[in-house]
Amino acid sequence: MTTVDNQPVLRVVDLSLDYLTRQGPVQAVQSVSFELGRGQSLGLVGESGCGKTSIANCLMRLLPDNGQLTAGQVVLEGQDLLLLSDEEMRHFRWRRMAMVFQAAMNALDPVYRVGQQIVEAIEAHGVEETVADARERSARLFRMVGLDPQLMDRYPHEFSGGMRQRAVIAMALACDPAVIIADEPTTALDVIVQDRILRELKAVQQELRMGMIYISHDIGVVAEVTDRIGVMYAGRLVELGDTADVFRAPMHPYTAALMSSFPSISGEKHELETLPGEPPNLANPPAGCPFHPRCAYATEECRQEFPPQAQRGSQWAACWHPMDGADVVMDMQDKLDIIG
Amino acid sequence: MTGYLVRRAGQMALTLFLIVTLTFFLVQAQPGDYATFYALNPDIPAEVREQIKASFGLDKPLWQQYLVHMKNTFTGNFGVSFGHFPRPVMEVIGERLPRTVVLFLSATAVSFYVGFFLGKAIAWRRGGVLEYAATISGATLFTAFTPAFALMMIWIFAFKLGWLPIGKFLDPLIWRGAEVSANHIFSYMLLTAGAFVVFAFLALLATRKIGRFGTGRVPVLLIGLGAVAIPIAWAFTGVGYLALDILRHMILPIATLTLISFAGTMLLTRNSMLETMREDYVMAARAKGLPEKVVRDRHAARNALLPVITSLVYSLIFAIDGSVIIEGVFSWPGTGLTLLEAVRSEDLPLVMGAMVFIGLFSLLAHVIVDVLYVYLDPRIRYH
Amino acid sequence: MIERPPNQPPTAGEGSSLFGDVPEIDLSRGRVDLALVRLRLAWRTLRDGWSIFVESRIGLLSLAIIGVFALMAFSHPLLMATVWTPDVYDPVTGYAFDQFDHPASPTWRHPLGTDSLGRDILSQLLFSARSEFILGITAALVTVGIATTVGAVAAYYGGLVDSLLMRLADLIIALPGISLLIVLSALFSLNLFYLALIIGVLGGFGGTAIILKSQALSIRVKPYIEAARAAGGGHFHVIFVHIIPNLLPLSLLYMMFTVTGAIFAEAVLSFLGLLDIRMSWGIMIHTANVGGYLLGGTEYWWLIVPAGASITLLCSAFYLVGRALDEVVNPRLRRHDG
Amino acid sequence: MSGPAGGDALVTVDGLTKRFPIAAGMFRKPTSFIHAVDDVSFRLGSGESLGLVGESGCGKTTVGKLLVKLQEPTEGSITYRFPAPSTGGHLAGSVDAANIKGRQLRVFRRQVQMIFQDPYESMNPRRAVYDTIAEPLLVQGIGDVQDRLDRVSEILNLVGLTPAGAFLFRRPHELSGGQRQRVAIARALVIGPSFVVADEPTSMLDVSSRTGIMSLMQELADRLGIAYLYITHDLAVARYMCHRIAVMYLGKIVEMAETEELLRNPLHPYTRALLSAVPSPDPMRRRDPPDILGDLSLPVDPPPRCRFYERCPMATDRCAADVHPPSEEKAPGHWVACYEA
Repeated sequence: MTTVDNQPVLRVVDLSLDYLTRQGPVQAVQSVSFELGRGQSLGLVGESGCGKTSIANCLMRLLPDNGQLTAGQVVLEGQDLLLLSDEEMRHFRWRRMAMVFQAAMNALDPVYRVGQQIVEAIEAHGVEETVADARERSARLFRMVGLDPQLMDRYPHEFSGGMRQRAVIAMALACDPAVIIADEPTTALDVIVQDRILRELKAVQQELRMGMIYISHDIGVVAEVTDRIGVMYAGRLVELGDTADVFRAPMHPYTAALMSSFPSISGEKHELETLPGEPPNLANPPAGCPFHPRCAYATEECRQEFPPQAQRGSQWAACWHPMDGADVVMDMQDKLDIIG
Repeated sequence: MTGYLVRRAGQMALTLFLIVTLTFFLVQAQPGDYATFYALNPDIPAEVREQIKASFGLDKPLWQQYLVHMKNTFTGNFGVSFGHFPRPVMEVIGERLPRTVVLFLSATAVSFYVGFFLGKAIAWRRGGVLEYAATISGATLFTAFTPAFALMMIWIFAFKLGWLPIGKFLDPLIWRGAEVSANHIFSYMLLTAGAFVVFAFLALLATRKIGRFGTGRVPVLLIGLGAVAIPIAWAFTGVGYLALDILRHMILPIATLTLISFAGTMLLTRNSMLETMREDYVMAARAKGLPEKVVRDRHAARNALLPVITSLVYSLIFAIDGSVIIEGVFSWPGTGLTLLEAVRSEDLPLVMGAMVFIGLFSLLAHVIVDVLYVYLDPRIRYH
Repeated sequence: MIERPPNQPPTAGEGSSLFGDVPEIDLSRGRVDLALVRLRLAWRTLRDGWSIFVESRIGLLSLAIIGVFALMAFSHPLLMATVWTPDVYDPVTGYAFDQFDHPASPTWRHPLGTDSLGRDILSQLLFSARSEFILGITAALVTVGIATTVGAVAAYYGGLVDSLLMRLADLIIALPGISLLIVLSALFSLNLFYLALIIGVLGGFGGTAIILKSQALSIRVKPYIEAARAAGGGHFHVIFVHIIPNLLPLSLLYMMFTVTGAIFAEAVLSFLGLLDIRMSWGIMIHTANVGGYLLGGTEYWWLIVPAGASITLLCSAFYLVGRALDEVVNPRLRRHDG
Repeated sequence: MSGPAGGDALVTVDGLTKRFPIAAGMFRKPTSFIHAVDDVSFRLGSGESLGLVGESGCGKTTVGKLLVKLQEPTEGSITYRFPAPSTGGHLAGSVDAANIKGRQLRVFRRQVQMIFQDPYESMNPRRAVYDTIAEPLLVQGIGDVQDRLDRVSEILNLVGLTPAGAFLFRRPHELSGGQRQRVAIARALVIGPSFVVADEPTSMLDVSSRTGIMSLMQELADRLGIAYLYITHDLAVARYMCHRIAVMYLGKIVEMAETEELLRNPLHPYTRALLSAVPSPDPMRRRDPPDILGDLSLPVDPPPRCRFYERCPMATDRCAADVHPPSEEKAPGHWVACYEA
């Protein structure tokens, strides 16, 4: 595990986001707070529509017209991004915080050469003086992510899915950002390619000592690349802790359910649990804990009031009835490594 | 790429062949006999009539006439015009085609530029006053009754304000003592314009090779310089005032044609922009911290351009039709006016000739658009 | 571990809270009237589409303009049957005996004055409105009928059928329509019906077919087409139950554009005096032009403005309704708020 | 290659091959082919489930479409041996799928159905749930309106969309992804098939609805005695859904075995690479990187040698020289196509 500086590079405090829709405001993100240390990686997991990508968009301040930040701070290296003007924010973006997009195919502009799109970012932030220097830098980045620099003069459609994803990672590294946000970067890829990309991403992140926020619905992937993990449900962060702790002993029933519904190829074949019901409509969320309609442990207070944080070491969960170690779903002792 | 062009040229030849066939049989199908039109024309002497009959095979059966007609068309022999006797159709059209091309090309270029510029602006700031104003005025002009609108333009700018000539190609009073013909001056004007376009293109190309950031203004400067130099050069030739007269006659028809056709491009660009603005690469461009103008122009608008270019074919056809009407109203002696006159005077050889050339013209426009698209979309360019 | 019977399905209650009013059928009350349910569903679709359409104020305004013209078209026969006597007010053969000089400026009896032949302009205007609707709607129905079928068939079968139909379409769009119509009307005598038919056929096999075919192609590759085939559905079933219904919204859109094109073409040809039609807005301007009143500017405004404005208004109204429909049909044009 | 199902196999696939021509121009004969499925053979017993696993582009979906006759094979045969029908109008006995057409094909579709991957695109957005599910009944001409309504309501209850009345007339966009996939299952099952091809039915769903769909499919297959071919790229899902797993690579089946046997004792180098690439939700476990070279490419006119040769870490001269290795039974029921295994 990486050593982590004391001073967090990114601090998110009480972040809340609404989308204004015909049905009224939808609370996509509600009071989310977390910290990210230098060189640390934080995973955000949850099902689609739980607000993971909205958080990424809030951090980059790339919200659609109807998105409205209602509260919170995003403090990057001591500067609250939400207080900056649009023009000031523009200089912060990519220079200090970059993003690896979900669909690499679509994140590259089809009409420009891939190298050109990296050079463009370098130009916009004045990281290099001349085109030649910028190209030199892009070539270095290409090598770093395992791409042949000769491919810089190709167009995105000439790349395979894995190559495109690598190019997008290279692009994110163009200005030496302090934090990169990876939003489901391997979702559309096959497992073997995914494995390589993950390894490269992880290696680069550790080599450059960047903070990384890794967003995914696949807890297997998150378990492999992150130091800490945050579980999201219905726009809320419901559990946060060191990855190993959360997997060994989840505190929130939702985290436990998520893990026990995850099929695994290794170890004994455990019974898959089905989480009943559907995630709530965020335009009209249930009172109290948003998970209570689907939770087996729900009591009256769960229905009434949003739960406080229950702490256990560096791990916490927003739950009235946090689970203790005995409830561990995945017993690590059972897991025989059948491959290695 | 070359394979594509060859294929496209083949298709074009086939389409042209079909257009010629179509006009031939339409003329045959109309009530009345083609041969008797020649026979009844009092302008044509009897021996010439016989000669024409023989060269067009008018006394032979229909299918042989068709073959002769095909051969004649593709060797450039469209026969003799009734109305302009004894000038051959080819000569009449050869004189008038460049005038149509100029009218059409300049109007198309200006309206495309204006339409694209406005379209991307109203999409980028959606829901503003500009959008309502541009949409309503654009759509009204686009669907306006062209002849009435053209007459209104003449009434305002030529009659009431007296700024511009009423119509036609030139003012005979100015040209009375001139030693050069209008066609001569006009062809030199065309040459100048062509040279300027080449120069502008080279200027763009050259600055792209410099390889330093922030050289975007250099080509603009160069092109501006060229634009100033040209009138000065013409002033020294001594016939500049004649060229100016032709130019003055061009302004109103071009402006009218531009006004009625820019909205097509504008509204298309708007929709296309609204779609590309949702694309991830536009979001990515923003995330990269590029200035808004760069995001809009280099990413959103550049991609929005592609479907607009595809639909440019329709706008071009619209503009060709528009120029036929505009030429009619402004008495601008181009192919469109020729067609109208020929139709009115039942000058059938000229009708066929003009129709074939208008068809050829729109086919060429079609092919140019296709090539442009291939050039602009790397996904197709490299396949 | 969560104590919960496995496999508990999502319940309807939770699902429906997401989407508001969903028609719920009480199966316990015996027979369900399917036709009634379908009517309700169709009504709901219409209502949803309408609520998006009305967001475009321009579209709504244009629809109102079309409504006014429709009223005008209906009012002519009514007026002729009640207050207008044919010998004075007939749009073609009438003559305003109450005036000495023609064209006469507007009076109470002739609110828009008379033309140079002494005919009432308002009567001509109202009469023409009806012809324009007949022309526009006939042409649009022909175009869309042909184009939808051609598009669906070409996209579904592909191969040779597709190649032939699309080459034909290429040929037609390469021909400038107005120029072709000018030639046609010079060679043959065209009346309103033939004109509508020609415009309809040219549009139907031409540009509209290409657009509908590319849309049909995107439908054809959808998995639900394969699902229908896997269910045992034949070609006819797939084309008529899956492809064409999904094409209809776009067809409706192109109907609007065809109406615009047809009215415009008619007006131009009439203005050039090339059509065999009793009366139309284009003929009204043609009459004024022949009499040399056009460059008289504002002096004889009633000869030009009512007809010219009608052509422009109705054309742009249909065009703008089409554009507003585009926002209903094409979800990618909608704003981010749904 | 053959399966363990013995003589009473429901489906017998033998030498199945599908090549797609690469368009060469309007009048030229195509000279290049994508070998999407190449000499694939297997058997499937009634009530059995076989998982077809591989990366995208390996031809697994094409196999599925060939089996339900949405595409025609270039070579090879598919033979069904249907049990005696419980209801009228079903095919019985041995049916050669290559030779059925017209009305017979329509009847064939009552017994062989498919569930599609994308719950968002596999339903006509303009048609209500009832129309979607009743479509097979309608085109097969089964029952009158009331019968169909009853049957659709019944199957809706069966797939867990209750009360049926609340779902009958919803449109697809009014359903969640999981609910849509339940409708898709209902559509495939409403006509009472004995064999279903399920093409990645859960790959686009969230974890919590995924398990629901997985258990539902298993439960229904058990209850109704349906055999299915489960196409997936996810070995973990296949583990839960299938009795046996066949691994495909570039149009070939490279390994086939009982599920747990395959996972515990993978013999083909590709299967091993695939297994070791699956991320583990156990943060304590360190995986070795999968032992595989290069990238996946399209099988355009591939050479006759082993398909995996270019990427194989243990390839030998023999692998380069010989044809693609034949499938051999290395352990009871465990078939591998590799010279070095």
